[in-house]
Order: sequence, then C-alpha cells, then structure tokens
Amino acid sequence: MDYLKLTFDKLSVEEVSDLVVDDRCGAVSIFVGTTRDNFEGKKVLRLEYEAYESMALKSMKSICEDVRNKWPAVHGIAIYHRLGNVPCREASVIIAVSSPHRRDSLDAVSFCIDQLKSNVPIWKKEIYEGAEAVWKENVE
Amino acid sequence: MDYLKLTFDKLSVEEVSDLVVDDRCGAVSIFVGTTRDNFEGKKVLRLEYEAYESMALKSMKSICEDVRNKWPAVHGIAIYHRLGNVPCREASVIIAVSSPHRRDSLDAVSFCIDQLKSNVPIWKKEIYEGAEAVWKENVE
Amino acid sequence: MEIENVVQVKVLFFARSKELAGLRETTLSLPTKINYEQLLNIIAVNFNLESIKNNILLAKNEEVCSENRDIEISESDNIAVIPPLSGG
Amino acid sequence: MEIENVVQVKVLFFARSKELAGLRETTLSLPTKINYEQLLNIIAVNFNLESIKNNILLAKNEEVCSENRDIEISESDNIAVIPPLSGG
Repeated sequence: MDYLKLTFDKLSVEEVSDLVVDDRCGAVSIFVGTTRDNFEGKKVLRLEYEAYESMALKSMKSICEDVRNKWPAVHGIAIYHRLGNVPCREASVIIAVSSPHRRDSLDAVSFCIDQLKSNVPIWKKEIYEGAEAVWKENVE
Repeated sequence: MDYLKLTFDKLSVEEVSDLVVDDRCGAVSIFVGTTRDNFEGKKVLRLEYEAYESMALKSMKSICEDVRNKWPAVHGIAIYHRLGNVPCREASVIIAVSSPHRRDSLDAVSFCIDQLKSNVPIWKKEIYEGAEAVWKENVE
Repeated sequence: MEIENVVQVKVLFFARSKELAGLRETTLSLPTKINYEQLLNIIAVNFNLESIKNNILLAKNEEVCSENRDIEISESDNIAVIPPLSGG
Repeated sequence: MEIENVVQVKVLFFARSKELAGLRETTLSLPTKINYEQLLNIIAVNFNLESIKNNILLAKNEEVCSENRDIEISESDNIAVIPPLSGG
C-alpha cells in the first residue's frame, strides 16, 4: 500500500510509521526532515512550504512505483509532507517504508527522500530574523 | 548525545525519535525492527529477547563511538532494545540518528542496525504455534 | 498566429515565480503548437519572470515539458511555472 | 594445576547455553592462565554444552576473548558463554 499525503497539520512519526507496519514485515525504516534553526548565521524563525499539489501527489506516486520496481519486497510506503508554516524542530516530511528484511526498507527510504527532493514540486521559503526571506533550492 | 536503553517496556517510535531531534539538525533517520508473524510456514506467537545487559550496553556504546568517528556530523544517537516478551507487530528495537544533513543519519542508522545484529549480545527465541521454540541466529 | 489556432490555457505560478508574477494563476492565449523556448519567453515577458527565466521549468498538465521540443497545446491545458524545488 | 594458582570465577550462560546448562550462572575454579581451547573444553564438558561447542564464543569481563590465545584469569573475573547473536 502507498500512503501519500500533503497536509497543513502537524506530522506524527508514530502515525506515519503505524501505516506501514505489517505482520509479515520485520523492518520499518523512517526518514524525518525537520526544520533547522539557522542558516549561514541567520536565525530561522520558521519555514513556509507550498506545493503544486496535484502534480506533487502524482510525482510521489511515481516514486512509489519506482521503489516497487527496484525493491519488490517492499510492503508499505508512506510519504507525508507538511505544507504552510512549519515551526523549528517540527517535521516537514516523514517517509516510512516497511519490508520483511531490513536492507530493502533502508535503501528504499533513502531513495524516496532523494527522489522527493529532486522531483516533487514542493517549495520552501525560509523566514529569518532580521533578514529577507529566501526561497530555498535543493542542492544536496 | 547517546541514548542507550534495554527495557522490558513497549517501545515508542515518537519517544525515541524525540530524543535525537535538535534545532541544528534537519534530518532524523529511524530504523524499527518489528516481530514477523511467520517463519518457514510456522506461525510465530511471540518473541522472547534476553541480553547480557552490561556487555550489551558497552557494545552499544562502542557502536556510537564508531558512528561518531565515521560521521562526525551526527548529533544524537538513540538505540533502544526491548527485552522479554514481544508480541507480533511490536518493535523489538528502535534506532534513531539525527544530523544536519540527511546522508549522515541515513548511513549511520543503517550501520547501527548492522552492527547491533552482529555485535551486541542479545538473543531472540521464536515461540511458534504447534512447533518447538527456536533460538534464532542473525545471518543477514 | 491565426485566430482559429489559438486556445486558452491556464497558467499556474508557484513560489518565487508567484511572487514575481504577483498572481497564483491566470489565463493566456497560445497557439496550438509552440516551441518550448518561445513559450518560456512569452511567459517570462508577460509575467515579470525574466530574472529567473533560466532557472524555471515548464510543466504541461502536471508533466515537465522537454526543452527544445514543440509543445502541443489544447484548450484547457494547464501550464505551470516550476522554480527550483526545495521540498523535503 | 597447583592449588595456589587456582582462582574462582563466575560463569554466565545465555540463551541456548543457559537452557542446556540448566543454570544462569555458577562459579568455577580455573588456573590463572589458560589456553582458549582448554577453557572452552572445560566449560563444554562441565555444563552440557558439547553440542554447541563450535558455535559459542567466550567473553571475559564483557570482552570477547581471542581464540588460540592464552587467557589470564583473575579472582572474580566473569566468563560468559555467548551463543550466536540474534538481537535486532
């Protein structure tokens, strides 16, 4: 099962993790992206996320399809991304993947976050204390 | 900070994840090992874990030191392992690692679970329905 | 462009492009066939996006368009301006 | 073995070795220096572990002992029998 969501609500690691847990799976690997409180010496007050929602969900679905081709043993995939204001320390994205054995879910979750950063139309604006806000660009 | 625990209580992903979240970190990677409900056609009723506790904690600490040598950017490391009876679907181990950028925590969490399985003196007995219980051996 | 070959499409703006254009979406009349570069120029000129023209992609109906290719445009297509991504 | 060179150590059993030995821990008199192989044999013979002798490791004071080496034994050392691991 694929669980994909764009939401303005606070994300919960437990909730996203629980979606993919399965009796037949011994491993759940999870990635949580959180808001850093500084960038080049500037204090980050909060982040604002926006998405081209319909295209983002399509693109997330396509990541899931790629995962299932690369790691057929993967069972559940959950990709939850928060939109709107995200305060420091809170999660902007949570990805959880379950599989019978650990290697598949570990590799798949790593693939998912890399793909999400490079392909899913979501944008982040960093709001600083005493400096102009900046639309970020993923470079990693 | 290193957070190491062997406990007979139920593990919480949220709790272990929260330990390592930090204002300076943009990434938390988590691995959750759960109980599978079958093995070679036999129904697994539950697992029983035991540890050589003092040696296990030393060995977990040594994994943390290796992580900090390999990935100096890693911030928090939490390794929680449950002991005693673990029902199906519940977590036997949760590992969470935080870092400013995602690659470090993704690689470190994968290293931690591999090292834990091969070096930490913890043992698992699988209790089956209608078949003799078996002490497992990690082979992956 | 002859009038019978012109269709109305919706144009969507996001992030920095939304701020520069000053709007979230609008409609635009386009020929039924257009080169990627031409379309990019029309959008950049009309919506104050020349400063980021080299850093944006165009998507048609939620698929990124290939550059250096002709794009077939139909009535009620959505064209989206996609600045550099920063999700995650 | 002369009596003055003999010390009492604690021996700990875990998992399958605990079940075979029928106990969790005991004490054993050992010489102050002993070869790994000899120690393994003494423990296997005394505690019903011959069936798994080739699959266990010995640890002294929470450190796995190197095989084919002499082990220095002091009063109140802990020797642990370590069956194949299965944590995680």
